[in-house]
Amino acid sequence: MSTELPEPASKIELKPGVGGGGEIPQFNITLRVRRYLPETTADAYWEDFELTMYGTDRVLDALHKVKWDIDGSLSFRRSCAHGICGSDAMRINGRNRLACKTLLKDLDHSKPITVEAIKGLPLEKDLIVDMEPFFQSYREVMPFLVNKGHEPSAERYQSAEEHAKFEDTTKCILCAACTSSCPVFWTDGQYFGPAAIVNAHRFIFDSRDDAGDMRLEILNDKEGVWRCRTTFNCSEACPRGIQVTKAIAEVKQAILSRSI
Amino acid sequence: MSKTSSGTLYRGREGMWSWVGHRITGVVIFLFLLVHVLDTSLVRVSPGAYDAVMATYKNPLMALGETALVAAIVFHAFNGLRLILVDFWKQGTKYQRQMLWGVLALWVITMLAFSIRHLSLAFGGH
Amino acid sequence: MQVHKYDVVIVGAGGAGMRAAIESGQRARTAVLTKLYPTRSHTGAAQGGMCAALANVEEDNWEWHTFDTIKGGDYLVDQDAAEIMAKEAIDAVLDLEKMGLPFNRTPEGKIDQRRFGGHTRDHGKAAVRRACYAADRTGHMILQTLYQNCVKHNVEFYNEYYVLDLLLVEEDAFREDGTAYKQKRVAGVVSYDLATGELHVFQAKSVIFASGGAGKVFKTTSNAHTLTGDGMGIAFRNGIPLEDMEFFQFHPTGLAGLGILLTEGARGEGAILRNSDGERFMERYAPTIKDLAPRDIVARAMANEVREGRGCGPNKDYVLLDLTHLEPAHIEAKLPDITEFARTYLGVEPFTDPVPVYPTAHYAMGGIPTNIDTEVLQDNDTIIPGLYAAGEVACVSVHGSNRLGTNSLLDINVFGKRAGVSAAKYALGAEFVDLPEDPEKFTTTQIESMLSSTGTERVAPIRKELQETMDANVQVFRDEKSLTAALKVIEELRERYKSVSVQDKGKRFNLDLLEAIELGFLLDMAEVMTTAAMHRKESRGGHYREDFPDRDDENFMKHSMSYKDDAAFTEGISGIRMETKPVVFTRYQPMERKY
Amino acid sequence: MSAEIAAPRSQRIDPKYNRANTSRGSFEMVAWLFMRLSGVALVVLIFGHLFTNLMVGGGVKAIDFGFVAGKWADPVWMFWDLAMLWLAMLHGTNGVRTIINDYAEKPATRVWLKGILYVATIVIIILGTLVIFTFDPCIAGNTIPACK
Ligand SMILES: Cc1cc2nc3c(=O)[nH]c(=O)nc-3n(C[C@H](O)[C@H](O)[C@H](O)COP(=O)(O)OP(=O)(O)OC[C@H]3O[C@@H](n4cnc5c(N)ncnc54)[C@H](O)[C@@H]3O)c2cc1C
Ligand code: HEM
Ligand code: SF4
Ligand code: F3S
Ligand code: FES
Repeated sequence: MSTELPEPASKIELKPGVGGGGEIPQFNITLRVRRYLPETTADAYWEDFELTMYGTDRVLDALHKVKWDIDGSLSFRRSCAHGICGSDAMRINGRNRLACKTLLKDLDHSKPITVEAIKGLPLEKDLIVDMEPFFQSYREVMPFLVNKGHEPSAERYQSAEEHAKFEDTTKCILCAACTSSCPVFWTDGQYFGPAAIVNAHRFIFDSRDDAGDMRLEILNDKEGVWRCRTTFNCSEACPRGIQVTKAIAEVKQAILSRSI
Repeated sequence: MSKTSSGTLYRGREGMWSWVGHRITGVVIFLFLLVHVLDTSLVRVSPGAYDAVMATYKNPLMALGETALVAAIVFHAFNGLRLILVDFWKQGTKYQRQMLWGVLALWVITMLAFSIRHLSLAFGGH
Repeated sequence: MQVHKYDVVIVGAGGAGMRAAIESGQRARTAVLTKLYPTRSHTGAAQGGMCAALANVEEDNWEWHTFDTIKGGDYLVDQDAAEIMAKEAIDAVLDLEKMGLPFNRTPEGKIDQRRFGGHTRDHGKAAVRRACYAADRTGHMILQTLYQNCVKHNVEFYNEYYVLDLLLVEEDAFREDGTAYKQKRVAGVVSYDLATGELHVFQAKSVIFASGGAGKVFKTTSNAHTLTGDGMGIAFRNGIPLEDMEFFQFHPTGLAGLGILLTEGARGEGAILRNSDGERFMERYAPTIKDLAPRDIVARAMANEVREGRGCGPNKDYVLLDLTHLEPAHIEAKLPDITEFARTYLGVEPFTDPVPVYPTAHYAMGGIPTNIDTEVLQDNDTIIPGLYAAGEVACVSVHGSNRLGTNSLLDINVFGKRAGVSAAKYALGAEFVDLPEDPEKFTTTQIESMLSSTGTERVAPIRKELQETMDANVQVFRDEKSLTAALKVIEELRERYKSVSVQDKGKRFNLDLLEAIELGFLLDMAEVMTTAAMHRKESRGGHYREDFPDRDDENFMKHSMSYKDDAAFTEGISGIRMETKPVVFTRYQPMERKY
Repeated sequence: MSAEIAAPRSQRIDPKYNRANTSRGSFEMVAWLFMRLSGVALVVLIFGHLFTNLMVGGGVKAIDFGFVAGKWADPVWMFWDLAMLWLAMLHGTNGVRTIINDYAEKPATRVWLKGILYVATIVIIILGTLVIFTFDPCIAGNTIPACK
């Protein structure tokens, strides 16, 4: 294939050096991974890996490098590799992040980069935890649209303002970064956790839904919204930038105003 | 019972550390309150007993302890107001961090004023 | 080993799998087996939209949509299927709305629609606003909404169960004309529980394959690490043909070097592609609809600009996607996620600087052949009772040689629903087929030999070489030389794969083992794709042969069907037999494809 | 590791995470609301208390029986201290109850700790209330002006 038509296309002046480029910097890092291999050793331990990585690499690339070139038994979940599937929430340098969204160049290379499983859920192997308790809480808040009466026969209208009320919480990818960063959830695992509340919020404030009261009832529980101590770890951890604590506050207020 | 991940301390940010502070100060104040009600009750026993206990509060070492206690109360109180704003003010969650800096600033000012007065009273005598 | 019995077993919990589950779960006892938690499926990565001729914002109808789909697919589309899809699109969108999907809205509160490549008014007159969307996370919202409704209907999921084999039995049967043939029937599937390393056999009356695509055959791809063509591979190994595998779509705007997708919706909202001279080069290649031409055309134009030295960057190996003339507030409202991708992964601020992009392997047009009721075909017209396929793994074929943007989310909803309905209906009237002796034998042997192998080869280097050779030789431009080169490498890699060993020998979460098994599927798929590409000596849609640059309707207006056949020898490759299947025409005759 | 698991896997959830005894009803909400309302009141009460006791006059050095007696002769201060006692105790007790709920792992430990907490609270509140109400500034040998 070639361009046969010589006629000029409309053009603009590009700023010089536009579009980035240049040499991609290279650097050495120490990746310190919290290993847990229940079939071989009883306890978790730290293991260091020295790696040479590139400026565009993410923590996920470093983990892949270890798995693919050094130690195939290193286990972690991942799929999409660009922060949309929610598989790879883990504690990176002490904070919950998605490995595929954390660029190595943004981290301090003079110290080892620590990587551990998220806290508060049963540890299965290396960076893998059992997500079932997390999904159980999610399922318990009725995370689906309920409408009383008949199925509507055509599309329901919704104004942009009504849509805006819950748009933020529709972004959730159920990665558990928030719930597993919550100090209250760590204590006994009974708290519904921010992710469940976020997903309840998404429906409570949807103008098309009719089961808001039931969800408020569910969350007006001793393990519900009132256990939140507004520590904001969840909001800081959310890779989707959801204002989690704000959503929780809105749910609290909805329960209050409903009871008063 | 299952094992959950231990490992490093979670590196929370302002929100988490202010909560740790709020919790610790809350318990400290509560414990003090228990003692404080008991010692105040001595006024029912006899003025002498009460004054004897009060005298121990007046030693300079206790003055430092009192300053610490007031520091705890003042932090807990200001941060408590911040938490209330977070809960009830629409923009509260957005400005929680700025409000914490506000709390700390107010706390420093209050404590400076208080310590100067209190410690000079305690150490300086009349 | 454990055996479970279900009326319907669905393999895959992406959009297609869950849409099917919602239907069949309410009618028959259904299990969904998925190697990922349902919400991790790659449907969630889809950004731009799902089209339907709702005519909410401008005049439109499903007939135009049918035409666009057929023309977009370069007339290799089965027109009966395309008609069904375009017609049922409207209900598909309304179903999602009823299930709660938060679409963006027009000022009147109706579902908003935007422009997308190849979607036109009145048979190509001008671009039309047909794609319904939820910002640039339409796929995310579809996946979440479907999962939410599965929760609502108590669908039984088996999460992190890798299906590794399909259980088929063969019976002697006779065609109407009296000729004898082997009729396949489905008995169930074999799956591997990641958490424990145990095998579970699922006996089922109906099985639906909805296991998604195979993009990981390529190096630069918008696809997830887990899209390794398992479903297609399993079908192929069990003697089911694969249709139109030479057609793989390269999406024009992947982040350069990374492959992460920037939706076509960006161009739908007004973004422009530019070369190193700042030219809007699409004006030359598609004078009418320019940047909104179908993907194959835009991708080739981009590759051509780079090839002719008008690429940008230090290596002149990409072009630019320019959004700088758009209102930041508008971009923020309509395309929040992709601007974040550009910032996070390339450090480019799209409000002020154009974003480096290059075509990225995106979508398998081909797959397991099915009829319009999603029944899987064992040859050109014999269905396998009880076996269904829908979504990217299937080939109905509504996409022909090139899929239009937004037609895939539509495909998974329309045909996912059909699959669920048909599979449940069949199961309710059918008996279980007896499981074969030792149903898990093949899988056990495969796993055990992998675990006990002392070979020196490792998975990662083989996969890397495979992906690199596919990128270099089987991408946007192909010719006999490049395809031969690719086939040679693939053969060598297959040889090396035989002595592959894994380091993790455990039973719990042995992802090392599964990557090795997935590599087997990748090698199979690469081989089939390349052989089929070799076989199609013409250029059509996503398949562009430089040595045969024109479309050749006389010889190639037909689907290709690749069969696994140990006795066959095709294009220098043994083990694959190529056949063809006629294209279904209803009312549109092939024309030259111009935009 | 044993690989015995039931199908589907959701039944395998560690019992630790099961919310067996849910408490519907609004006690937790009321408690939460009370913490905020009492908090606001306590700011005024406690700051007033600290200010009069520690800042004005002679500060802590001036506090003795006479000082207390003088204050409680005024019903405003009596009410002030009474409100402070009740609110602070209830606020503090509820706070500590939350903390026990968070950190006490075993149900038995929880019950014990909360038992101790509630007993202490009741004792202190009753004691404090009695002291304020039955306080007699003129008991044996007092010389403050009010008693003359
Ligand atoms: C980045 C990106 C953007 C896109 N944007 C659009 C768009 O805007 N509009 C549009 O129409 N289309 C778009 N597409 C295409 C579209 O999203 C996909 O084609 C479609 O979502 C595929 O859905 P699916 O259900 O077939 O498969 P997937 O969603 O990929 O699901 C596959 C499922 O199968 C399971 N699975 C796979 N193998 C096995 C196995 N061996 N055993 C058990 N389970 C298995 C997986 O766990 C998963 O649940 C986009 C694609 C990508 C990659
Ligand atoms: C001076 C004014 C006070 C204010 C404004 C105040 C405010 C608050 C608020 C709002 C909370 C709730 C925090 C949450 O739910 O996350 C709280 C908790 C608490 N308060 Fe106070 N309080 C005050 C005084 C006191 C006093 C005097 C005591 C001790 C008797 C006390 C002990 C506690 C305790 C123990 C907690 C629980 C901490 C936790 O759960 O982390 N507070 N306070
Ligand atoms: S709210 Fe954010 S952090 Fe929590 S699960 Fe959803 S996306 Fe993850
Ligand atoms: S971290 Fe936990 S305490 Fe509340 S603000 Fe978030 S849920
Ligand atoms: S791999 Fe999908 S979110 Fe990171």
